[in-house]
Amino acid sequence: MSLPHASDKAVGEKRSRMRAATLLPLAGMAVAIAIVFFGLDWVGTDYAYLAAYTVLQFVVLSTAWNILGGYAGYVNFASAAFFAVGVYTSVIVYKTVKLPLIATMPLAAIAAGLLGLGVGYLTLRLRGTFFSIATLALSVVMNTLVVNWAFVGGSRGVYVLRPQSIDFFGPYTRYLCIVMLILSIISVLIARAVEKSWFGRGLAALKDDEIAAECAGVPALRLKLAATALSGALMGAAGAPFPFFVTYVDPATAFSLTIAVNTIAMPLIGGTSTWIGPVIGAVLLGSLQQIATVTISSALNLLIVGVLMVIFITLAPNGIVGLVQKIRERRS
Amino acid sequence: MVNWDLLSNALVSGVLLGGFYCAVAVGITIAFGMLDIVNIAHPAFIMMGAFIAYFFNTSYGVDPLLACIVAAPFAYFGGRLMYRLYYLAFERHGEESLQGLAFFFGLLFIIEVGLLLIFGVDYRFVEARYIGPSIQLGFVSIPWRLLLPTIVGLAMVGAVALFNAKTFTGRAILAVSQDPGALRLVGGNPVHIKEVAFGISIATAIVAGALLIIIQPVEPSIGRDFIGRVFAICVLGGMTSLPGTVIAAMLLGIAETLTTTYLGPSWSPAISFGILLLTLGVRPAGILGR
Amino acid sequence: MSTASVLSSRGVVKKFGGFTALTGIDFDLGPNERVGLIGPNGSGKSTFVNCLTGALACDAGTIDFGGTDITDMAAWRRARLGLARSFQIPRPFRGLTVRRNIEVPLAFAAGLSDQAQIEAEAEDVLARVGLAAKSRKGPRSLSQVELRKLELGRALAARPKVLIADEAMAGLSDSEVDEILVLLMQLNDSGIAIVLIEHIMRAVVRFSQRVIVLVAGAKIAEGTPMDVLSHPEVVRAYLGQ
Amino acid sequence: MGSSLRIENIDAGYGAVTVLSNVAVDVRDGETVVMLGTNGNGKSTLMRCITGEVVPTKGRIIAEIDGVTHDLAGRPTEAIVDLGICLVPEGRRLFPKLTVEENLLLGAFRKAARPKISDNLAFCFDAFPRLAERKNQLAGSMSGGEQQMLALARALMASPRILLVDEPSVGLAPILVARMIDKIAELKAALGLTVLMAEQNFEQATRIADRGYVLVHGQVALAANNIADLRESDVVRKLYLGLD
Repeated sequence: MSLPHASDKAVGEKRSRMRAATLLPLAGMAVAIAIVFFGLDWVGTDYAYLAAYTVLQFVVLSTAWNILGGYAGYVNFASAAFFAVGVYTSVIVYKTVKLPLIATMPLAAIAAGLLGLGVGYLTLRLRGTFFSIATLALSVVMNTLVVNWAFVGGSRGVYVLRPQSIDFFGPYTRYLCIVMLILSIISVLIARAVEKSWFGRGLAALKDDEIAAECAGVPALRLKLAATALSGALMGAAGAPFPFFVTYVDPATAFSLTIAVNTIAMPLIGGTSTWIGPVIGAVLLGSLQQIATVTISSALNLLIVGVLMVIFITLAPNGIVGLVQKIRERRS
Repeated sequence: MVNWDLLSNALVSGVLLGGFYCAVAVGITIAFGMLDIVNIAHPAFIMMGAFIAYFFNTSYGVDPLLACIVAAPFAYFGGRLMYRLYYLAFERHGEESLQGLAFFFGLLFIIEVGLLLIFGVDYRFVEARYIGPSIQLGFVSIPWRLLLPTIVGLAMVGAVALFNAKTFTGRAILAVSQDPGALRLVGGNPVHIKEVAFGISIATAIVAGALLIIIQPVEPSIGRDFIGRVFAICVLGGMTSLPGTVIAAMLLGIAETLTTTYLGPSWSPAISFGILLLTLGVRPAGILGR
Repeated sequence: MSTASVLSSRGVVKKFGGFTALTGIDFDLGPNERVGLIGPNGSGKSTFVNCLTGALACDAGTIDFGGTDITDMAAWRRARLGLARSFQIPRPFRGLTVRRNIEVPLAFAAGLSDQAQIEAEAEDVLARVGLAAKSRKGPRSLSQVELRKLELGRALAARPKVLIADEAMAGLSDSEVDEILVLLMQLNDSGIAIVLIEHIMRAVVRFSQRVIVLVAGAKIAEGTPMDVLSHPEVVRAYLGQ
Repeated sequence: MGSSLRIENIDAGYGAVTVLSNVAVDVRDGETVVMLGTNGNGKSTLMRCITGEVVPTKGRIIAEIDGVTHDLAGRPTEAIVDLGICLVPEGRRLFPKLTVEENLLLGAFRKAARPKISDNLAFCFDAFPRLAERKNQLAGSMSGGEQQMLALARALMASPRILLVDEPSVGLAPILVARMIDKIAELKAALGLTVLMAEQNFEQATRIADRGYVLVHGQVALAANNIADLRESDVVRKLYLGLD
């Protein structure tokens, strides 16, 4: 063993550095909360809340996607399906027991997490591409299920009545915004904790070399299953407030291609190796789209996302975070 | 009491649908099964074919199938170009799995939205002499609209099988993903071989598009319904086997028409997913996996 | 055979299609023993290692580790029991730093949970294999011999009872071979039984208490290095006489 | 009009690792030359340099095929095969999921071999009756010995002028090794080939060789002009059995 004194000092230094690293994102989030609370109130229009909600929803979705896609390298194309499981769990709860939203969200997360576990159990033993293909088909089958399920509105859709306002929070849209903000903070904290924990490092090891990881004692299948379930659960939670946000849901909006594409494009453009990448991607691309939807057509704006994504994965596979790192390395 | 009339009609149209699915899936059997390229944008190219047929049919009155057969060589070279790009950007660095998948997903999406911007969201259809009339065999009626795609689909698989069995390039296509280095050692260039094969794969998608729009009216987003189908057929058929592809396509066709007949058309998209998941979970090698 | 063996196999068979790579291998490794496993290329040495460590499933036979039947056990469970290996071609986790590479088996195979302890022990392992200076570097910046050391370090960090070193010295210079040999001897001194798979005979002779020879998937000889190398069948397999 | 190979003082390796240094080897028309050495001494790397899979960092490789001289430097593998220089690779490298016949037909991919494909196929089936019996079987389902025969036959389908054979004994039981070596000698005589063979089985390899080299640590430790010199050298015994 090395000298105890020296190592104690090193550990102490590390601890304080770690504390600083934890405080930084928390401070960032405090600023975000402040902006949403005061900034949006200052703008005061409903559209401001709508835009903020959509961007925050994408922060959750792309952060969730990245737990499996970025850390473990398994591409999930079914984000819309996991999201929709959350949406329809919420619809079912609304039509039956009418629990408050805060109680519905964990239920949605559990339902979507179980779905992830099931699909993962069947396909995660095989090559990663098979998992991806299975998720592609998963969206279709979930869509089919909902279309044929009259109780949740079938293909015609379902209306959800929401209160105009809610105690303490004011207008309901403002309340939804705050719920989504809290969920996005929770998601980012979870993603960050995963990344810094042995769970995340195990995922990183198996992403690099699954056999070598197993020989180092990493239970690859279990970790992948856990990541799939966790990632799916967060997506499901993101879907739960959606019916109240739009007040009318049909399969076309719940399984929207916009969700599937953005959820993959945002982490890839932001950078998949750290928790901050998906956040940057979601905020940047999400805001851009909010502006573009008003100024240009929505179809064209989706086309832009697609083209941006292809350009990034071809030319800058490590995303914006990777570009920044490269520039920093060159400077030093 | 079984309604034989209904059942036999369902079985016949299932087989006919299966023949069309051969055309849809043969390109994926080449790209995914033989070349190991997970081209999830394949259905988007099928939609492209459908709209090429639509455009030339409505604007110039050209037969939809003819339009796509003429377009196929262009698609072949387009496909070669696309593989070049894919190779240079991903495969060469061994980064094809995550990034390659996202690349094709992006392509799928760009094509779909592009078609949407050009042609809109309405269902489009074509006109041709064979759309409408049927052959009546006892109580089974066979519409030409379904028979022609079946014949063309089976012919396409036959042509690819013949090409692979009889030509040097074809045999190299079968070998290339098993050991690219060994292919070099017998004098073949794996990149060139994959380029040619991918070109063929895209060309088949364009022709399949014409068959699709002959069978039914189309709009850009229905392409996605075919993703599950093409991969289910490819995996169930044993990935590399063309006879396997035909059998799997027929099975899926029959399963879907039976579902449509007895449960209603809205359930049929889920069939392919069920087959896919079951195959992956139970026997990933498929029916005729070597 | 001896009941005291830490790792043993009985009748292990492995086929690849029509090609039989292992024809039924019986193998025993005593506690703290040093065994050399040799044989011409393609004789099935690496396949045998893969069967022992769980990277490949056997077609027949049984494998026992310290009294536990591990024949059908997943590779990661075997690693946690104390069976570690290094790979013939180094397979570092390229996305992690050198120290993180060492930390992965410490956290998973050895089951440590205290971060400070993991870090301290990782530095300790790196010092033992002579990579302390490279701790924060990425594996891409390592030389061939350093990659071999990282392989050994990662195996060592699993706190193994048995270490299987698969051609840990291939492609190294004479002095580098000696470096690795010294390292392996030290590990053995600390109580780890070691199976050395090697083509460099000089190293095998110096290292092994016992040598096992595989030819075409069958064990043809076993004994002290000198006995084995003068065994007529071994001479025939290597020289063809 | 002969076919010969001249390797002029090459250095080669993988990335930062140098495997071969200053290796010079000569194979004259119609000769069988053997490259001896245990594993890890660079025999396979030398073979891979000739086929263009590894690019030497120094030196030249010159081939003369039917009187025409070619510098092999920088040519891709398939272009070198096109010249008529064919390798039976270590570990066989067959296409396991193709049939025996499909493997053989792929062997004739080389342009110059295509017109002769039916003659060559008949020759191979004649030389290896076992392959004719099993022509519709998948290559991967055959035994090790049969696979080695197929690898050899596949190389012959290319109508090679210079045949490179890398470790034909890999994974074979001793009795099969002798048979394989005999077969190489027989085919070489029948087709008038120039052969360079890498092999660690000393006794078997020297049975059919005209001359030989011993590679130790990536360098030529011994270049013997006849087999007697090789046998008498103690370099070999030391290298193989580690006896000082």
